[in-house]
Amino acid sequence: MDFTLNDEQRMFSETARQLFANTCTPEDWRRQMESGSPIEADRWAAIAETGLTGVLLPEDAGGLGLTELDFAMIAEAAGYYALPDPLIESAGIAAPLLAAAMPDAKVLSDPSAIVAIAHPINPLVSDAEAAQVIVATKDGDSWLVERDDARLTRRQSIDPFRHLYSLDFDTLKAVQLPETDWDIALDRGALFAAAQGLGLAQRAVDLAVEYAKQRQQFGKPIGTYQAVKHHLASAQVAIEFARPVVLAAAADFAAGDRHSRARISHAKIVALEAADAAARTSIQVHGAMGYSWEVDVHLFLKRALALTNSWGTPVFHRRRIMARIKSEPLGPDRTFARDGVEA
Amino acid sequence: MDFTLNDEQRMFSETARQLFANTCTPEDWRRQMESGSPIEADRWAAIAETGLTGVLLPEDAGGLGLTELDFAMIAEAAGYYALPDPLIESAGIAAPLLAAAMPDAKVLSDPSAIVAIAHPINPLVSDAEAAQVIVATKDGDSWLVERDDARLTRRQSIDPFRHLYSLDFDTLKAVQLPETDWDIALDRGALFAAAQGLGLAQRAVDLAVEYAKQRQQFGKPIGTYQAVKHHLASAQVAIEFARPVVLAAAADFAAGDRHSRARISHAKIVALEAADAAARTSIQVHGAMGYSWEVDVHLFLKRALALTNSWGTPVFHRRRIMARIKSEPLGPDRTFARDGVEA
Amino acid sequence: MDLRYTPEQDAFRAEVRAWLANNVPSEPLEHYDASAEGFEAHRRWESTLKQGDWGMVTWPREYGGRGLDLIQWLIFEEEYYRAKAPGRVNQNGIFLLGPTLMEFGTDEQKQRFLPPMASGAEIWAQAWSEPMAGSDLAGVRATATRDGDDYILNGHKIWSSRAVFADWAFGLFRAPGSERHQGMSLIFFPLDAPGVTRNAIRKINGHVGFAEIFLEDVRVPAFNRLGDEGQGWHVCMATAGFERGLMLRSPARYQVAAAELAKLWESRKAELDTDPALEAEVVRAFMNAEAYALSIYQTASALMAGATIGPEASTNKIFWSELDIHLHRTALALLGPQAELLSEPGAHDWIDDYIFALAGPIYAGSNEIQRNIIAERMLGLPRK
Amino acid sequence: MDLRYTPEQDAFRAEVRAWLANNVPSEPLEHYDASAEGFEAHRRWESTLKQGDWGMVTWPREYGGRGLDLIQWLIFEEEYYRAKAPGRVNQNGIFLLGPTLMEFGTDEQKQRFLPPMASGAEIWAQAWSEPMAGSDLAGVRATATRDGDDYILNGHKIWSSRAVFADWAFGLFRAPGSERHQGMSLIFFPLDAPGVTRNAIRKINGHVGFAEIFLEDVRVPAFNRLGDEGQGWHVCMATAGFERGLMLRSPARYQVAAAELAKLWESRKAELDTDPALEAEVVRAFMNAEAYALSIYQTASALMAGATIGPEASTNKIFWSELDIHLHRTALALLGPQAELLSEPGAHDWIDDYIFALAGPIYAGSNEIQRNIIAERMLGLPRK
Repeated sequence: MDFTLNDEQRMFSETARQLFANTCTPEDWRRQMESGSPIEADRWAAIAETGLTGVLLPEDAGGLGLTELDFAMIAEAAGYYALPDPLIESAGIAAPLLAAAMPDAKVLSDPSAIVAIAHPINPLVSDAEAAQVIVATKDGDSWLVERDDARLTRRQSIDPFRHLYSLDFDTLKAVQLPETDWDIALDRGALFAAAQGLGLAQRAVDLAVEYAKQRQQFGKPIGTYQAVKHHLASAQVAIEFARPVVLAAAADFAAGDRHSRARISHAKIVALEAADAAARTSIQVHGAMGYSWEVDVHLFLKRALALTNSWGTPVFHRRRIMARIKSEPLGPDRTFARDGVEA
Repeated sequence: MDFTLNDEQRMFSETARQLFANTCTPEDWRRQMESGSPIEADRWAAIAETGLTGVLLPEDAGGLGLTELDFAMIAEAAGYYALPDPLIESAGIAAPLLAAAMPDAKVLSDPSAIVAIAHPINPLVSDAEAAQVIVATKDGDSWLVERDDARLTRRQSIDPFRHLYSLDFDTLKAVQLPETDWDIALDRGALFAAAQGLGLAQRAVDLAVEYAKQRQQFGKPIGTYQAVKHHLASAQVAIEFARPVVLAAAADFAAGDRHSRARISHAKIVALEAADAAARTSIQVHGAMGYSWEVDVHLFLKRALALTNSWGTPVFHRRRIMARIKSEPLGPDRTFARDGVEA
Repeated sequence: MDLRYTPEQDAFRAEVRAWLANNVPSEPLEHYDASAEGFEAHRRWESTLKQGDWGMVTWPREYGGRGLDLIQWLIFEEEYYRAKAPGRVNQNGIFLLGPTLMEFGTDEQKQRFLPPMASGAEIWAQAWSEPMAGSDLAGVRATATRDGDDYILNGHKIWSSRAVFADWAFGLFRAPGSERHQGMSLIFFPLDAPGVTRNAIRKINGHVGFAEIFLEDVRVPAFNRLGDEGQGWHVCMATAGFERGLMLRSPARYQVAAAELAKLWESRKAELDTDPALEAEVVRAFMNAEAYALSIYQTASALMAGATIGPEASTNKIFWSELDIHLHRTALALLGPQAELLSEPGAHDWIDDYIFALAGPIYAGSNEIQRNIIAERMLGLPRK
Repeated sequence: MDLRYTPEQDAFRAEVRAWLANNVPSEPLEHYDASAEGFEAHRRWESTLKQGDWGMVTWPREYGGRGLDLIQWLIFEEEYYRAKAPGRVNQNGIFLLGPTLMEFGTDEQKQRFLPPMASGAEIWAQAWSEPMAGSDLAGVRATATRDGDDYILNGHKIWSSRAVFADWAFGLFRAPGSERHQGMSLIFFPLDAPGVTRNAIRKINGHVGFAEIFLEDVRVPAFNRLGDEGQGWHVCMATAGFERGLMLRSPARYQVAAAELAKLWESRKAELDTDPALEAEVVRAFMNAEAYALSIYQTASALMAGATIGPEASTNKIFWSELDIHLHRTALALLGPQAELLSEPGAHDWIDDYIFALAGPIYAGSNEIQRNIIAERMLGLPRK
């Protein structure tokens, strides 16, 4: 029983964090919002070069062969810096799904290639236009579709960095995939959405704290007022009790059983709730500033809203937890239980 | 359209308020808690003498022939002073039910007689032991049972002033009642529970405000702290937006249609929520004092809890509101609508 | 207490309903904060309203109104929202400044400013906040220097709603050297006056609903001062009272939204991926809208019987701003993965209205300030 | 990170479980705050625990403990709650004072006080609060006047949990004339010492869980002072850290309650008068209990790897106190009209546990104080 991250894990996530910190500044965000481009070429090249796109790919496919725990920390950093590019869905969900189904797919050998995923749980596909290929289902089967063979219709999200499309394609022009585990993809999607939620939440709190230290009203910083303090403390409490759930869900990802699925669902629910509450609190603390486009806290609000309903809505995940409650014994000895293993 | 109380209504409720203020002091409460007596003889005599037991009885039965609006204000005052005696259930619900079914029932001519009611919505009967008669249902019919012919088993409530009993009786020893409208009794029960909730809530806030002005911590009254202010302000907001609902429900009681029933349900839900929230806030503001038996705020907490689940639980009343939402048009022109009347 | 409309009130409702049915544009206008075209389309609508004698039904005839009572005003609002008539682009004028003018203005000022306000010929922006004075309005630094019969205005206002396209603005200015609540005056200035620069600020939905305003030696006649010189704080507090009180947010707005929410619930409740627990929230939204309406009717009745609005107006602000957010969050939860999408033309715009609702607890005096007011002035808790 | 128990940990769990199965009284004991008999029955249980070598599993052997690590402690607690073993009447001693003694006590003090604490031979009460010093503990007025090798204690303590029946108490006393955080010492005194008067205070459930304590010229040896003279505030803050941190509220407590709640839901969900929306709250209660357990495991792992607990301990206090109230409110909502009834013998006592839960946000430093600590020490917001 060891609930600590090792040095290697800390260092790797610190690398990702540093890369995002340098390339996702408010100026970068604004430039990309103006351009409407799904990726920013220099940043994406740096991401690929650092190996972030290969974290979950097996070593013999040129990947790093790391675990969902490692990628979850990258996703947390991506949330913290509101990374606009489709790293999480491509490298965290779509590419591992493709690698499991078709290890020799050519697109996997290109670390800068983007793979999109049309998962049945999501009505729309993220960043399909920027992708080289799309993994999708149709008529109960799984398919690999070249982007140019897909019919894509853009739908506008409130999140300026979400590029969503409805997808249609002709199976005659697609490659059928064998044995594709869409449930694992859903688990990864939910887990990494949760991890992003942690990052979004902490950034929203941090932005509000910085503002509250500086902004003066009635002759003192607004951060001295108990109302402001207590709002932000409550937001931080929610983060503190979401983070261990996300980490435990990531660490137990490989188990793939009812317990670990319920924990992923738990992580998904509470991390996005923390993100949403923190973003709203942050807007409230910023006052009119928080309501203006020029202050970036709205990005975190919108991303939290989008992720709350992606990769399974709250009620979808609540039902998965209820299924675990009903089907397996409960109790303090079952915190780390796995199916079929007695405590 | 006139949403104001007239002077007569104000004066009458002020009389009740004054009577309760004088006879329901903290010392009175404590004495009665020690004695365990359901009524306090002097107080009850004063209540009967003032005419409070006859408010809803027709004038030709010796009553005052007033309306549910008048009685609701008495119930609000009873809540404010945590009146221990069974005025509301007897004079507000049971006696009017009996008067409608059997106008010449002898018990109605005695203003100090207590009538208990075993309504199917409540599993237990309040103050049955102190009552002269009990109005009850059995096998689908309505019955008038002499207290001495009833088999009563006491059940302990957390509220020291609630005297609850399970009831059984032999129909051979009871008088069958004609045409008894148990739905109207339920509406009265819910409405007056709501009105009591308003009183409970306001008293809990008032007690906390008094304490917060006096109690010093860190060199100043705790009422100067924003956290205390904001908790109490929120409690007061809930009261402010429950009161007009209770008053409107009382004023429209006579309509007896889906709209007025939904409004009673609305009043019941929000007034008891306000009472519960105010009592919990008051306990929190009182700190350890609030958690001790010697400070009376616990009485308000317990009464609110009991009334929340009496005369229909929150989900029962929510369903009545949903029934109105589904069956009648909605919109700003329908605030004061009645069944079959077009706005 | 009698909660039934009189036959006259029913007839009035029928009259409003008929006029709106004939006059409300069939296509929704572009939002007045979205573009100059949208703004001007709303100005034309104000003029249409005025032609129908609906400019400001509670104002006296001589000031462009119709001299009706508050219950009639509520009925008008109910029908207005029910008909989905355009938003009132001149709300800063007719709901905030108008009542204050009526209370503090001279006859000449009322004659000059009220009729074009009621007709939409002159659209008003508010200019309350400054970069260092938001919740703490007494921190205003902009100055009004007396020069004969004129004032010379200098300063920097921000978060001025409507100011990008409006004609006039009102704001607080202080005598040079004065401090805090002393020495301030409420002064009107034309937004196209020499020395006025307006920069648009985008709201988080992308609309240019705010402006920051720079004033450099803007000369206005002393006639543009409302109330006595140096009494601006007092006048401003009265305006804030109107803002929190009866006029700013019609209950009808929320009753219409609650009805839409009930429709959304009906259309979604049978779907497997709908959360059944949301039924309780739909009922809650209906209850909240009803409670707010009942409370406003109660206040209107009391005012008509001679009462005045006190600090309890602050409870209104808190209640409507929180119910608005709750209602829209419920809708977004019902929409699930559709929630994040910008609405299709013609559909109820839940996401944009949610973003708008989020501003509720912030503007017109933050809810933190309102809770302080309730605690101190209504409950009597000590300030310090 | 590896979230699996080692075979040794599994074996330890089995050992605890077996011992508890054989030793936990089959009939629940009367509550230790309900009567002297209940209190003494719990003292006997502490002695039974000690005989089984389960007195304080994490304490060193020499002080009556078993020298095990924090993960083993958590496993012990899990099995303890799972077995519904009696509440720890000596929790003020073993969870609060014990760790502080271990950090600040002299060898002689540890030898003298820890073993009888671990065995239940001496049961401890806390005596933190005074009538004018609750959240503001630096407002303590009780005095300790040095007299040779003794202190003479005078003052009035209140809200002392367990003090009605306990043997010893610890509290803050100040040198006469000292002010606020200066000049205080943490001192132990026997509750039967000459000059000590205890009056029981009933809690809102009727139990006598508190006492007020009057001290009139109570003489205790200077040996009873923990830490240096005048350093009482520092020592006390460390104790408060333990209180908020790992030890006071075992996650197992809430996991057991959440499991009971799930049972209650299963038994009621099919009934017509049950609110279907409560399913979400049952799941929420389970999630909260799980999250608290995971957080505590994470902290235990970090401590074992050499970390220390900082102000983030304040988040624990807020989280468990709020989840406890939420969990019990959900149960009461499920019980409906039965909620107000005192429980039948043998049934889960939801109403009494709810009343107990309501004290959570108040005691051990109110949640308002904890939020201040989080905002100032964890987030770095300014104090003034």
